[in-house]
Amino acid sequence: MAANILDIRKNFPVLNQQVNDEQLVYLDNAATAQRPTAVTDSLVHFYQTDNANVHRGVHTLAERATEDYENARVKVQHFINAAESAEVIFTKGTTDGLNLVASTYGEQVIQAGDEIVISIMEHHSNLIPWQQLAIKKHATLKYIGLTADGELDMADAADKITDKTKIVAIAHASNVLGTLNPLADLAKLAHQHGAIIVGDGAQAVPHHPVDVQALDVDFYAFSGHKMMGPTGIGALYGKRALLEQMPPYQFGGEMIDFVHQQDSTWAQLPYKFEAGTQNIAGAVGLGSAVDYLSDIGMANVAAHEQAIVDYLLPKLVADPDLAVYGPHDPAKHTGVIAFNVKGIHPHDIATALDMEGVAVRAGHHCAQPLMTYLGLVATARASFYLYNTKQDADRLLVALAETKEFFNHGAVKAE
Amino acid sequence: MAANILDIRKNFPVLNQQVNDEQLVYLDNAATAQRPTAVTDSLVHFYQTDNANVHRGVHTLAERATEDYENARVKVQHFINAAESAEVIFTKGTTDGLNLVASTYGEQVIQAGDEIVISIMEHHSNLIPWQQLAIKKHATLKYIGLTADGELDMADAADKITDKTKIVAIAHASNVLGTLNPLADLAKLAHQHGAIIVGDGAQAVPHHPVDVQALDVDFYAFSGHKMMGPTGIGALYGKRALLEQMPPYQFGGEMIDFVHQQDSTWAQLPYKFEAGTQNIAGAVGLGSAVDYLSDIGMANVAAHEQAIVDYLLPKLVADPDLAVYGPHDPAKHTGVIAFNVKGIHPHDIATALDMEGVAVRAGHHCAQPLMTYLGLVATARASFYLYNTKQDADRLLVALAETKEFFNHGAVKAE
Amino acid sequence: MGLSKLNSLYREVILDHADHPRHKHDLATSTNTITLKNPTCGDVINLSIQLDDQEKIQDIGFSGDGCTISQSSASMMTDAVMGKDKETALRMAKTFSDMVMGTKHPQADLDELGDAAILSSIMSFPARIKCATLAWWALQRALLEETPTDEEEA
Amino acid sequence: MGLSKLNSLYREVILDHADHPRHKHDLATSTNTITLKNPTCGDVINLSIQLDDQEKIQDIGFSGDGCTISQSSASMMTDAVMGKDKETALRMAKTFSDMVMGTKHPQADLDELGDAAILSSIMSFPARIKCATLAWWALQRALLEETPTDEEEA
Ligand SMILES: Cc1ncc(COP(=O)(O)O)c(C=O)c1O
Ligand SMILES: Cc1ncc(COP(=O)(O)O)c(C=O)c1O
Repeated sequence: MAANILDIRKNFPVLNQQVNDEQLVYLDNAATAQRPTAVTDSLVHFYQTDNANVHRGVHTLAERATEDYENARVKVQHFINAAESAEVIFTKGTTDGLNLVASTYGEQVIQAGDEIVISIMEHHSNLIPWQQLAIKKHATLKYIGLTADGELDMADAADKITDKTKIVAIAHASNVLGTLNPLADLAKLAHQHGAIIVGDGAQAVPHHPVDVQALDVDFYAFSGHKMMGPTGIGALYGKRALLEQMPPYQFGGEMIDFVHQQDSTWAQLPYKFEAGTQNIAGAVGLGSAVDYLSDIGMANVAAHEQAIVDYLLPKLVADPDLAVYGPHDPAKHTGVIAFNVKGIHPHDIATALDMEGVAVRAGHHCAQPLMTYLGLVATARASFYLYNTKQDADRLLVALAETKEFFNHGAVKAE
Repeated sequence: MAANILDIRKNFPVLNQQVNDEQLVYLDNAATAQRPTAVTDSLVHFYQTDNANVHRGVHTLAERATEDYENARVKVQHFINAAESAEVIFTKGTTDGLNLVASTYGEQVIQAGDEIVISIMEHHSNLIPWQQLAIKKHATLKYIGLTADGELDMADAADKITDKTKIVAIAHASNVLGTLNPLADLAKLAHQHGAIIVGDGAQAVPHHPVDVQALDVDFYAFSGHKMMGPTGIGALYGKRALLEQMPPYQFGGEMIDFVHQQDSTWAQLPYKFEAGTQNIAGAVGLGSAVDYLSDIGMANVAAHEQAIVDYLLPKLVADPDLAVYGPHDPAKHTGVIAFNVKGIHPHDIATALDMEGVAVRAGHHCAQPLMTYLGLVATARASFYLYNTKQDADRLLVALAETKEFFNHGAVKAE
Repeated sequence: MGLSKLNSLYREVILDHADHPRHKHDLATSTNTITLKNPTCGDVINLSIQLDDQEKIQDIGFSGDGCTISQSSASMMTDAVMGKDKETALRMAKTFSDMVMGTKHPQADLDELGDAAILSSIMSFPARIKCATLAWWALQRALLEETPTDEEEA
Repeated sequence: MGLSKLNSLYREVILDHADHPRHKHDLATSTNTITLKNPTCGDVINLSIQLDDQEKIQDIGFSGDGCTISQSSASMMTDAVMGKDKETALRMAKTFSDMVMGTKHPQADLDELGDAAILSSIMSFPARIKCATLAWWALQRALLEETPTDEEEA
């Protein structure tokens, strides 16, 4: 891996640019990843050779487009090891997938007095759909808390998940704390109590090998744009038995069998959940991202990021001016690192780092309840991916040192 | 226009290919259009220079991506003449937009005994959402019928729309009959009865100048992929006063102001309706399609297609073996032409035409109630766009003649 | 020119079955019947089978509407299974659907299909595969006495 | 090197206001108060104003938490409007929000803003514009006695 990282970087032309007169260091991968030329090429190729609407089309382009689209589904299926491609539904992204589950399965099973259990580290996309469902149904929304070192508190999980629990919804990897949650254990726990479990894989699928059957999750949602695929495409995995009993989410073309004036019947899986023209080129691009990541190997992707974390995290933790959130043990930390610098607001940090060409995010990271729980309003966040290097980590460290210098006295002196 | 049609065709590399050893004639534009290189270039450019997640990002790429995305919204606003860009919500497509309105505004206002009025020519995407809403709410779904020559029956509309009507939802242009419906008149009628009107612009926006304020529609949905934009993007126009009173559609990142453990508040327009990471590159590509169409001028686009219809429709109508649906007067007919050939099933026609390189669609065109109403199970459909020529129409005519020959006796003789 | 390629799909025998379908009539009595619709195109098949005491197909007939391929396939299917016992007919239905999906079968299995084997050509026309399988699917479901969902029923 | 560009945003006077905010204290009595939050980053401002009989700002004070820009902007805003009458203060709020959005104003209007005019530099940092406007937005809403929605209230 280390040997060919420069080759890998060549696949990402966007990285090869100056920002504020400095070479760009892109560390906002948890928000969205960059796309290799293989992915943009696949979009252009699709549009310039096969573009047509899929299914039902008899002509050659429609057949080719349908094949491209369904091949992409099979690629995604294999990437997460779903039992069959009909269990893979194309969505707009993680948020769309989670809303789908809450609005169909959730609407169907949740009744007054039932419990929905999520964790305090959830992204708003895996929080508000359940919160609003609970409000609507007079159900109870419970939060699993954290251990002292910022991991999911499994003892608390065992307390919170009860026989009243119908749905457990948990991030596989946190977009703030940099933790990888024990989803398989949580699935076991949920199933013991007769609940189903929904995994939010937005931060996991792009960075780690994921096997939905081994995890034994009932639903699992993720986004293409965080795994080098196009924007506007994602996938929802669901077990066939559940998907079959669920009502459709949206209504329109392609998701029906028969439509009469006053009633309709629904198509088989996965089409029942794909109303209207889908993001066909997006699916093709996602398939190409899957190919790209599979060629490198997800274990290698994870190892590459781990090496950066092993290098960087101890240095950040050792800095007395920094507060680093989530586990401080690099072995327990993914490439998503949220931190604050004493006396400097995270927005000021992000602006200052940007002046140095280092792109990080600042804010609540769509996790306001977590911020409140941690007694924070916002943090800075650096997040790494396959194309980042130890040099990128060094650039972050240097830029952070200069930022501290600037805000403590540098700027005033400079003027 | 006619002068530079060859230049225009050069912008569409997909057209320059052989299908079954014949030069492709793409006449399936009502299903999806082809994209000019300007659009694919804009996608690649976005991904290779500005790609980042929008909003909330402090760093330079995030700022550029946000600007690109919001500029696209302004382009769409001007294209349909919305009063302000906040009235333009990015969606996955027409189906997504119509489902949004049915699930939010529809859920909110429809009560038992209310009436929803649509037309018998609606595409499933503007039919099933209302049908299912009516079923759920014990409301009545009423259908406006057709005149003898296949136009919307405005007398019937005046009958069907009553003071009990809360929502009228009508296609601006039919995807089967090739009619352009008098949406402004219908809006007046709806408003007189205190109902709101939803326009399905999927087949109108790509081909005709559209002014949502002049039409005085309350909501108006359309798809990017039918107007030379990318797949997976579309827009919903809504009047501010209505959008503001509506609950959100999906829940997640970006659409909130404040999230607490047990409740949340929503962001301002248009963000309240854009949960999660949107199809950012898709929006940029749609903006570029809008630029492309605006440069040519929508009046010119419409005139170009009208010239083809003026040429082709009378020839098809004159053929005693053909049944042509919708008005037979070319002046009343758009570039969407559905027909059947006596004694030959539309699927056989489509397969045969495909062998001649001519791509048409066959089937119910997601309009089963219309098929039933017309006493049909399926039709063939040829649909034209800016890059089609009279030569394309001739190719269709020749291929149709050969298809008739083949199925009547040609093939058997040939073997 | 392009149309000549049509001959590979619409072989003479296929057109002949479509033009002169065998067993396209109602049965006076029947033990197994089903009506199936192809949602994609609206094609319909009503299939009636008379099984005797040994579960042999004593008589079979169909009616309905559809494209050349679906009509011809129904005609060839009824021809092929007439007189066969239930088990054999079910095996033939399996062979047929495997064949059009490209799964290999011993030549003996294909031979058993009679004229219907010619529809392997449908493989090059993926959008038309459903047209060819509707009749065989109806056969299978009628013999297994699976009731169609309300919706599939005409 | 990149950081030197920061000086164009974080001018000495801005850092000085952030480090030593003026009027960052509670008022004993007040006629107009508001608490606003910036949803994007969670920054909070509590603003209290004491208007006299002539609707002149007799005293003003703020508390809250936020970034350098929002703290400094609040400090400069309170400095600028102290002693001004309500109408003038509202006009200044309009000038400020126009200024940071790039809308041109006569120099006299900008001069009236005092130190706060220096925040026109924020235009080159679009993501930070909201940080600068929060205080002025609070001023406007407090003076117009618009109640914040429940949610905007801390
Ligand atoms: C009239 C009409 N409405 C709605 C739609 C649905 O559009 P989409 O599939 O892009 O959601 C179509 C497209 O086929 C259409 O023709
Ligand atoms: C953990 C987690 N869940 C869900 C999401 C939402 O993903 P999207 O915005 O692609 O719908 C994100 C992305 O920020 C995330 O990090």
